[in-house]
Amino acid sequence: MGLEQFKNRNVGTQNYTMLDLGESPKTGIDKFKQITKRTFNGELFVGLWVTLREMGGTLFGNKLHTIKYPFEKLPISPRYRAIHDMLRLLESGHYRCIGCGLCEKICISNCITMDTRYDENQRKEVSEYTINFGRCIFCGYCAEVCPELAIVHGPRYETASEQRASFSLFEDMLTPIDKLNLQQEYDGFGAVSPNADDNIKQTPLAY
Amino acid sequence: METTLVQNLPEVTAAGVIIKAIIILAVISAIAGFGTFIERKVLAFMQRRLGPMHVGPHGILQLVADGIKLFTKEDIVPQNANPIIFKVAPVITAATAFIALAAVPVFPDFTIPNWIPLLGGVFVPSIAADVNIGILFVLGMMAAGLYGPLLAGMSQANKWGIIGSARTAIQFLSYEVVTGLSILAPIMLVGSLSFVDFNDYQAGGVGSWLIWQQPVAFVLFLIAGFAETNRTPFDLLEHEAEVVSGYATEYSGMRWGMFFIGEYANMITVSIIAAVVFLGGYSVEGIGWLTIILKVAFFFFLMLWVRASWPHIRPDQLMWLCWKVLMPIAVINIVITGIVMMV
Amino acid sequence: MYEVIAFYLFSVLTIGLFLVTVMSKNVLYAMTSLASGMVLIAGFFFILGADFLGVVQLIVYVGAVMALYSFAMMFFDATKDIKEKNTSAALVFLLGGMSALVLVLIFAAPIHSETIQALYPMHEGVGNAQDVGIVLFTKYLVPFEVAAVMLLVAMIAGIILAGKKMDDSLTEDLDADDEIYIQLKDEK
Amino acid sequence: MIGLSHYLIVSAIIFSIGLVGVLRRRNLLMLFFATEVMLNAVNIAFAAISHYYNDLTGQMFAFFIIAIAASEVAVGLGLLIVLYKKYGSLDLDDLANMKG
Repeated sequence: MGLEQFKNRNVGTQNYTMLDLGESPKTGIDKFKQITKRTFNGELFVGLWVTLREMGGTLFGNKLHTIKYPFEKLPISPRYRAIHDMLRLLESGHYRCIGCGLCEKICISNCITMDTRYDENQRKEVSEYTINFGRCIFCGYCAEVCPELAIVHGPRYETASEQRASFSLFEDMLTPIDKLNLQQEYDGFGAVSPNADDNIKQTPLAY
Repeated sequence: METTLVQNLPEVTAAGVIIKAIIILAVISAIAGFGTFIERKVLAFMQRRLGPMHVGPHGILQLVADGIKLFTKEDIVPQNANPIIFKVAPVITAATAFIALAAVPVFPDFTIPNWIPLLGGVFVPSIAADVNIGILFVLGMMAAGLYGPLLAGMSQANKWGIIGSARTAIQFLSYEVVTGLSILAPIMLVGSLSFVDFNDYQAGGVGSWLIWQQPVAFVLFLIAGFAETNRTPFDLLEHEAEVVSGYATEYSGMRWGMFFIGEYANMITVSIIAAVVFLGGYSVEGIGWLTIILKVAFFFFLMLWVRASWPHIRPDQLMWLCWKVLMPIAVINIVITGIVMMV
Repeated sequence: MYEVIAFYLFSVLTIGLFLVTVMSKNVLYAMTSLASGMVLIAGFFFILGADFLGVVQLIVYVGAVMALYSFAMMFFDATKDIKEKNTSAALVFLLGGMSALVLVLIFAAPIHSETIQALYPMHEGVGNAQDVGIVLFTKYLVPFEVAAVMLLVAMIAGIILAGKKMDDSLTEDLDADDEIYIQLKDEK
Repeated sequence: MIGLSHYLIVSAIIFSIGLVGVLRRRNLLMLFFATEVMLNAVNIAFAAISHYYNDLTGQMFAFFIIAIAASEVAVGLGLLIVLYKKYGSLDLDDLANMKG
């Protein structure tokens, strides 16, 4: 499901029609006429035919609507805010996080904790990074504020856990290095908008 | 009028009757269990679902799992209930359903082949107890079956139960009248109350089926049969949306399971009656016994089909339908049948 | 052989159940035991070869009469025990005497009746239902019609007695489709 | 072998039970039950006599007794409901208000 398709959920544009229920019969004769008409009109058999048609469609026409959930999953909206993912740089494989600490600052439920240090190249690197999913309200501010598109909301929405405080470490959320080719650029919450390229203006160098 | 005594056939022995009874008990219990699976599957397909899928291939072992669950569930008797009646009530439902099956022909007569040890040569009759008044006996036993829900609802000290049993009383009492009157017209035509005579009367192929002579009686019997077996357009006794579970509110485990088995056995009984009385029953030669299975399966499917298709009706509509519509039509049908027979 | 076993079994059960009916303080017990006793009496009729009578007993007594009783019991409080002042022991002597008298009369009856001729004999090889039907609609036609009229009168009487104010609805007097219609009109 | 007197004894015992019930109970519903017991006892006797004398008259009487019982129930239960609505009780001692 694409973003544009998903977003079109406006009620009122679907051309609903009101049913004409007609008048209720008042006199006995009218009631009798209505019953006779409904009995011999075959309205009941229309209902039977509809269910039989659906059964045929289910069995032979591939109209099944069941999703066998733990084995199959529905596609979720790209803007769905599920468990966070940490992305890597596609070229080098190094993680994108630069340890700026913006996500920790902006987190309104104070569930992100991070610690940084300088590595041997005097580059800042993340030494500790946890998200307490018992506290996280999945507001998406961290993904929105991240300047490097490093922390995003991924597709994993099964958030049940055995404890109230369930921490995720940096390594749990990070894309495994051997699955780097499977990493997808995130176009959802906090990402640049689909028409971002159109909005880019040339930097006026004259300034 | 010929009698229903079995002529030119091997003598009906006690062993044959016992074998028949065991066949009925085993087969119908198994079908009643299997029926729940079929019902869930058919309803699921009609609603574009899959139904039970995970126990066994395509969920076919679901009934085993359900059985294990029912048997091992804790057996609860509510504190203020009347314990004896509470425990007896489910047994009444199951027992009357199976006793009614004793007088119903399930398969044609057959003799067990001689090569089978111990039982070879035993003649198994088509009906376990070929009483002269087969149809009336079955209707009477199904009438006695109303005590199951009735006593269950009254003994459990629960207002939903009381409402359920009051509905049982009015629904079963009213629709017994329609069942009896609707089946009276075929009885007049055949001139016998025995199922075997009904079967023989329609032995001349599809053209001699009684449904062509008595279409009104057939429709009336189907409607009343749905009401007597508590199927969907008339499932007021335990309709979840209105009375929590009606008479079965306080029941759990195998006691509830017995209500369930009784209901399914009753469905099979009504299907067999409809098949034998109106649709020609079984034929004796060859694999004619397969035809009755097909007919019974059709009626069983019809019950599930209707459940998936139609909404259920209010209690006042139920009474109105019975006393102001169906019963006059049944009486008129009988009168017309009588006049046609006299002329 | 089966007949003897069935007879004694049915007798003991019937007597026990009817004793429960008469002695029990609980209406529910009384009703249940009475209904099951009726079923067993239908069993007696089957043993006696009166198939049609047995089925009528099943359908009418068990299926209709007792069901009506239990339906009426829902108007009363059936789960409570009945508190009643039972008649004192003085009457029981009278009872015993009367019961004994009845017993003696009944034992004496078959002895004096050796010469009884069957007015409407049963026919061998003809089903009980056919037999009963022929007698019922020839010799007993008038009583049969009278019984039919009596049942009709009883039905009307029952409706009039129990069904007062049945037309008054407890809820608002509107059909469901009327309500939908009114809602729709309001929305327009 | 089971003879006529066996059935008659059973019938008499059941009839006596019904009689005890009629005389002993004070609740109207219970009185109705006891009456049904007596009617059934008579039915057994009729059916047995019919069987052993090979005569259908006994069964005919049993049919009419059943018909009478059915109409009795229809009227009697109507009366019971009216009484219960009016007095709130079905006990004969409470209902004896016409006693001077």
